[in-house]
Amino acid sequence: MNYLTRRLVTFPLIMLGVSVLVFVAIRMVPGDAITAMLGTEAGLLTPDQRKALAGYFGIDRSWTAQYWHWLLGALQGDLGLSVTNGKPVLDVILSRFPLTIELALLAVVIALCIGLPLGVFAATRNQKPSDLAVRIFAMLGQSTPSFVIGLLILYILSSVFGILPTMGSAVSLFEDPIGNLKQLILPALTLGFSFTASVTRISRSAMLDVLNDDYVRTARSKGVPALQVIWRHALPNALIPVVTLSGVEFGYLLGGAVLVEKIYALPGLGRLALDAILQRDYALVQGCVLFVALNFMIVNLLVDLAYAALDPRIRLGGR
Amino acid sequence: MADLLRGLLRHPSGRIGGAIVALYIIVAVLAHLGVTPYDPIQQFRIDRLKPPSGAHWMGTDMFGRDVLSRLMVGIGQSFLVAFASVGISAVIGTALGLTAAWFGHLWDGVVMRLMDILLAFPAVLLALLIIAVIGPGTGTSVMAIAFVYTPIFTRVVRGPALSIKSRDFVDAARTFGSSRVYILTRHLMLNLVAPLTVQVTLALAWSLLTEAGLSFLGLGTQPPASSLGLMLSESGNLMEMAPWLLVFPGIAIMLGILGFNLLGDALRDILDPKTRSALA
Amino acid sequence: ATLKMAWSQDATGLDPHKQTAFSSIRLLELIYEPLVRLDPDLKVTPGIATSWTFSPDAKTLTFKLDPKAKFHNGAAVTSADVKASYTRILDQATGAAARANYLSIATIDTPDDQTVVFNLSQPDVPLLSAMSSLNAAIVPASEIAAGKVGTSAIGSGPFKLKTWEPNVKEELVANPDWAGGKTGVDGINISVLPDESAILAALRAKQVDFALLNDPLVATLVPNVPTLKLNRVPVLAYHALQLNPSRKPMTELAVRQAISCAIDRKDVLDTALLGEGKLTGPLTMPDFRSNTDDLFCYKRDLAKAKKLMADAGYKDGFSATVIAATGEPPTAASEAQVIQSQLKEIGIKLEIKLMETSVYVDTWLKGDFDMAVALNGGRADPYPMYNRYFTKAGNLQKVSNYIDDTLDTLMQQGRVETDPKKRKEIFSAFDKHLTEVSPWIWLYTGYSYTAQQQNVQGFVPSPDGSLFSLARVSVK
Amino acid sequence: MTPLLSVRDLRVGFGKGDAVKEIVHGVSFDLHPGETLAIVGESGSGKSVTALSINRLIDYGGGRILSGAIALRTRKGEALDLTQTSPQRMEKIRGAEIGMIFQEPMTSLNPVKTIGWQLEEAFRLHRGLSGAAAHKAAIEALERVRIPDAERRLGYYPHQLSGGMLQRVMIAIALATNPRLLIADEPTTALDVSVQAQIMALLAELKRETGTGMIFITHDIGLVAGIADRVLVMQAGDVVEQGPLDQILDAPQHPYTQHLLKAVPHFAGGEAVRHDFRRVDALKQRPALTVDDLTVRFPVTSGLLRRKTGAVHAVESVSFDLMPGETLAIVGESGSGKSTTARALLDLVQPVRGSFEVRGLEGKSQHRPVQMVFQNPYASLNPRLNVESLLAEPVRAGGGRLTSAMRDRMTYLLARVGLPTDSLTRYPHEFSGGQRQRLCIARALMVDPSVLVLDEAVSALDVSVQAKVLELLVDLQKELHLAYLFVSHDMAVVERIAHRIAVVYAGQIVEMGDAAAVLSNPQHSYTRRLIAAVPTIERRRERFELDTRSVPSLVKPIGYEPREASWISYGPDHKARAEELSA
Ligand SMILES: Nc1ncnc2c1ncn2[C@@H]1O[C@H](COP(=O)(O)OP(=O)(O)OP(=O)(O)O)[C@@H](O)[C@H]1O
Ligand SMILES: Nc1ncnc2c1ncn2[C@@H]1O[C@H](COP(=O)(O)OP(=O)(O)OP(=O)(O)O)[C@@H](O)[C@H]1O
Ligand SMILES: [Mg+2]
Ligand SMILES: [Mg+2]
Repeated sequence: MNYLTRRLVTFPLIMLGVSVLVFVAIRMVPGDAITAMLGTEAGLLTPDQRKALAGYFGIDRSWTAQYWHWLLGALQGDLGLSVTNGKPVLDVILSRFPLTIELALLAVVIALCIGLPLGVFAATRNQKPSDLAVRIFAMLGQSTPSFVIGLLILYILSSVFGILPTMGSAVSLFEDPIGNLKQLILPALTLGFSFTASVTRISRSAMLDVLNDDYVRTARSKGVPALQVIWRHALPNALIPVVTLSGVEFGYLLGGAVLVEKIYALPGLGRLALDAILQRDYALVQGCVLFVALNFMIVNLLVDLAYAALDPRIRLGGR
Repeated sequence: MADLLRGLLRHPSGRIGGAIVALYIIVAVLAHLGVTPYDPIQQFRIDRLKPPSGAHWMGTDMFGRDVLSRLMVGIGQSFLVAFASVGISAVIGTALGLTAAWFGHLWDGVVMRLMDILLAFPAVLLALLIIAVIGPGTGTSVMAIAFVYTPIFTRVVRGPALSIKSRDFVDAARTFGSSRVYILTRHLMLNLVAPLTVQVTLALAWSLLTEAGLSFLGLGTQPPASSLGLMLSESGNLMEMAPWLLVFPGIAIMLGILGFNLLGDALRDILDPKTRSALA
Repeated sequence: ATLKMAWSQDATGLDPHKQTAFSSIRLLELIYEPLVRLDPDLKVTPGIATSWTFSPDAKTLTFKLDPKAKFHNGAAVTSADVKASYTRILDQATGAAARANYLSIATIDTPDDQTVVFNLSQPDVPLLSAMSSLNAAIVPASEIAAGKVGTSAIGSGPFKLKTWEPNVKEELVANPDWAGGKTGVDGINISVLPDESAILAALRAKQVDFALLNDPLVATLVPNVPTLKLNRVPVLAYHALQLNPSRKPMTELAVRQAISCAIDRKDVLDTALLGEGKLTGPLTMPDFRSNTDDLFCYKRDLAKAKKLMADAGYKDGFSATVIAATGEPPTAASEAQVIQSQLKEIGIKLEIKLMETSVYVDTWLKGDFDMAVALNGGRADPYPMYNRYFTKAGNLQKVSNYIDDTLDTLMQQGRVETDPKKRKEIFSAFDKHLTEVSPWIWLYTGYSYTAQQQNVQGFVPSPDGSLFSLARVSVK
Repeated sequence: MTPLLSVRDLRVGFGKGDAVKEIVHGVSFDLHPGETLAIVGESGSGKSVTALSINRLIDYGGGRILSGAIALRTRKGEALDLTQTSPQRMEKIRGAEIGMIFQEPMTSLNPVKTIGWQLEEAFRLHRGLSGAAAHKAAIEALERVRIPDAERRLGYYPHQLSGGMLQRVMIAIALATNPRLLIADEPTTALDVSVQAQIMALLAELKRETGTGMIFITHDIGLVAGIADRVLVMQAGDVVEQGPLDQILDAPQHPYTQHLLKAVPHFAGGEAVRHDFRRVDALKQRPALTVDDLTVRFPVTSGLLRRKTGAVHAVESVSFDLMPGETLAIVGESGSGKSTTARALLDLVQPVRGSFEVRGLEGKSQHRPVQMVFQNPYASLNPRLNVESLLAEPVRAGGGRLTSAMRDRMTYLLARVGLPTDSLTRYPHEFSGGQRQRLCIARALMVDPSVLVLDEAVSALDVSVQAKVLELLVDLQKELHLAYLFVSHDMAVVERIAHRIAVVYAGQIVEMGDAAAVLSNPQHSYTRRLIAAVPTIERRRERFELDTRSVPSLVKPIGYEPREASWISYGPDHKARAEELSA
């Protein structure tokens, strides 16, 4: 747990770094909330009008003053007000976040449910035709951009079958679980497609590695039946790299769902962040990035915990 | 080097991956030298949106430009961005990872925390912000992708570097009084070549994908130049009218990524002493 | 019934005085009402006001308000609300975007609850049409006093805003007390589907009854689907290649004219918009539109272009950059590429710089470009449309970077002239002169597209893009 | 009496189809119940492949039995040809009839399962026990292999136990179902001498208790003396000789067996020490190396702020001197601080106290007078550099140039250590283990050192190669008048090369003196224990004692200082530390 506490200590440090980075970066982008809102009409504003609007958007003070103000608020759980939503940033993020996390989780679940058995299967059929087929699938899957898959699915569904997952607003998981699943299954599949492929590959190669390990030989010398050797002895060890990959990937899925959310018109965090950037909603951009970063780190932490659960060498420390 | 090539030729996925990448590089070089069926930016008004035919093997786009010619140039452009960005991030990432592993302590802490910050920052948004600040273009795409990938290289290098650092031959070098630079370059770097090569091919695949994504959002390569991503993006709303505009660049990008992935797999096998003997 | 509607771009805010984005106006005009509004023929028709009169010297403008008009909060719309609204617009601290159009208003009198008198500092005929803008919508005085305009949406229009999740959806419910009568639907649910291909997919799958489309490439696919209907109407907004006459060599009249002659407007239209549009001069409203054959170099004339270039001393051409916004309009990148290829023929090497929309706007406002591919909004009246660019006091002089005495004089005349026939002559001369001096190369106007299921009835498209007639639409 | 196992003309190969490569070329032997057959032979001779073929584990390693028969008489009395048995049937036989122990205890147990789980699994599979019954059986099994506190240890994971402990657990698992045949594939090679002795003792005892037939595989012929009834010698996949223990040890017929017995160092209780150096004569010179009160401690930290909570006292007040031309051997078991002492002399670790002084070779420039040869020759050569770059490194590091004189020296040294002269352009992986170690020696000699530190320099080498490298070292020492600091845990090797011996125990020297004196007349109890643990051919069928004492912890609290040592002298050059009676 020592390691864990050390990680927890670096948390705020990294968050601070991320916050400074996003704060500066978004302000260095040309254009501000005023031009984003008024477009070319912003040119008609008199200097006094402009000043009034800058005050309204809270961008009239120096960067350092803005940052301090924001940081002090953030420390008390107030991430500021979203100027495009007219609501507190935190509320906006929290209303969008469940969808993205569900989408990413679903993608991970799909990837694990398909990829893991497939990879293990391929490993036990090493070099046989079925192994080759799995590997080709995995290779192709990893090589296809998600937006191409998304566009294709959408086009085929709507023009050939005349059906479509619900687009636009989110169907609540709690009010309509079936509808929610219907809405999210395709986007999750799109999002998790290449991830499924990489899980397949990683679990295959991890399994192959593990099957060569000494303790597998020991298990066999004990007379453990072949299937049990795979599931009870080899798999728990082979899971370790799969968990690492899932953690890293889950982090990316959280931040990288933008394209899928755009194609399927899902109101998730990725699109929120993108829209916030386009509309120069500074507080919202900061909030989104910080939130995604926080989640990324929490997921990493969970992966470490999963590691510890899987591997007593980490859980209990060295001898 | 010759060993590596021979190994690749003997490895089944190395052969295929190598062939794809080699083909693409040849195509890119040809396109760069101007050897394309048509001028890739010449617009032929009467030939707008023509499906594939004998004259235009892959059809024409909405400006009447030859898709094949644009694809050839696009492959070159996409590869350029991929190679340049991966090159930059590999060099910077390696330098950072190596020094972090070697000096440890404060420097290690500072570098790795900085990398943690970059890693925690959503990658797509980071790239978008960088491009928005500097303005789009080939150079910017290269920089943005390099920026996003640098922390990954740093991590990939630091781990093995730490373990190599404690290997006996490094200790041996220290007993001779070898200089730091010598140890870093000859002992650490040389032994990192294997993990790095593998990572580089994976990064190339990823970078190809990211370039496509950025161009898809209109923020990568600037028209009328072409890149695979830009071609995909331009085909977006024409998909139903002119599917060939989507299909060919789509296949090209898939194959390219496939090529790098296969190559990476093969290199991993070839450079890993555990599997090398099995292959020989 | 509830109308299910989709669009790709959402409103950016709820304050009618501050919102200028096309997408915001489309939403807010269903909620708020100005004193007057434009009908699909761009004639001024009653809004909150039932009638209006200009004094003969065009220096006072009197409105009679509709006694039935009520805000969503139940309060009647009175002259005090009108005065408060205009006072708010004119107050610099508000930051109202259209303030510049109402600067001639000196004082406002409210003799009774139903009468409002605007006293003008100078004759201003175009003011009436400017007042039809949603940016001059009437909001309750009480809301202004409470500082709540923009956070809640209390208007007097046909629909009330029930929920608004920016960039996701909004729900509108019919306003039973609307002075204009009963609406055809009980409400409108709008979804934001950022990808227009997805909108088409949603229409096909019957998830959406009615949709707004921006991209002509997508719009032209709609008629292929038998269950769908495409509504198409020419709009006032115009596509133009803006030159920057303050930058060498566009400082030279001959160079600008050469560019004008070298550009094949029809070809740009046919390629980038698949022909979906109409060539136009500066004035795009049907009443003022010139026959393009009469305008300078509207037939491509390469020989003339080359000669002009040579005269100006640029026989071998020059290099320049052209900026364009990504996705705004969706065709901008294509237009830039066609123009680039056309100008290459007279030796001008254009480099295209695509920019994210806000970056583009920022650059554009600073006038920091050689050339810009632009889609500029139009007005029902020529004066408010161009006074910002082509009068000496125009507040976008920095963008147009061009003014001459002829333009300024013609604009001032057009402003005070009340006789429609004479106004037409004045602006016809303006049109001709402007295309000849070619600070910009006017190209064409496109269409505004809406797509709908066949069972949606009663929608009348409008050249200003207004969706106001959704108030009359019904779903069978 | 019918044999328990009868192997006839067993041929095993690897690879598929046409590319089959035969590795074992016809092995035949019989094994009777209660008998122990030792298979000896150098690395790669096919011992493991033979063993794995018997329980058909070779199937999973890519190998195939090409021909031959393996007849096993099962518990029920039926004779079974294992080469023809179905995989399902084999699963029933493995574990139940044939138990197996492997070389690497650290990797042979599943790291993510408790040892209790792994033990219970054996009972579950073959005896149908579960729950409390399996648990109880597991405790008994652990107790049988003399693991104290068995109940608690069941909850441990493999990484929480020492190598010796793990090997006992492995034995417990293999014996869980009382198999009639136990195959032990080099079960002690990865272990320390004293631990090795314990395991050997345990195996011998269990064999007596249970009457299992055993196949004991080793490359160390010295080890078989204590346990085997019969010996089978393998070379390159062939059986070159087999017979009863005494016959093989006393009258080996095949030259290879003779070579194994002769060339390989066997401990002789101090009788085989070198006599080519007289310390008395050398004492007139200045010592090549003087070490005084050398102390190395590694801080132990804990908590978030990495507070120092103690220190590993790895080397404690070590003092000695080393004359030119002399070899001082430092012996002791694993973790006693031998390497740390060596590393301190090369500035690889910083001592907290004490000093050392090296007599420089004045007049010769750019030298580092102390050079080191590491234990693992493969790990100490950068695999990506060729021999020329490797040899040039110490010279370059001293600021030297790669001149033709340098190149001449390279060729000279390569020839001197017995490597082909065309080696310069080759890479480390193109050499065998012994050749690589010669390369390391040549590299260390490039700068004319006066002292060579050899840290387990021959431990990783194959027995027969070991002898040759030792020979080379002796020759070089005579020729170049080098002083050797020879770190080793192997008494037999030490006996062959040392002039003097220092025995270290828990970081401290406990006995030091003339090699013959120390080895033949050990005074400190630890030295005696160490010597008693050494297997020799002379100690045939002698009972090993089980000694489970463990080394005291080296971790001491902050501020801990050990007591001043008092020495007792036992001869002109032989002293030992006075012992506390309580121990
Ligand atoms: N899986 C395998 N594939 C191919 N060849 C193998 C395989 N396993 C072992 N060999 C070869 O078989 C030969 C005999 O190996 P084996 O492991 O039996 O030697 P050994 O006598 O046990 O040596 P050691 O003392 O090193 O354990 C070696 O040359 C080895 O290279
Ligand atoms: N860098 C270090 N940090 C902390 N402890 C160390 C370090 N190096 C060695 N030690 C500890 O010092 C003690 C002595 O180690 P050393 O390597 O000198 O033993 P050794 O006698 O050479 O053993 P072996 O025979 O296994 O090589 C051990 O307990 C070891 O764990
Ligand atoms: Mg072996
Ligand atoms: Mg050691």
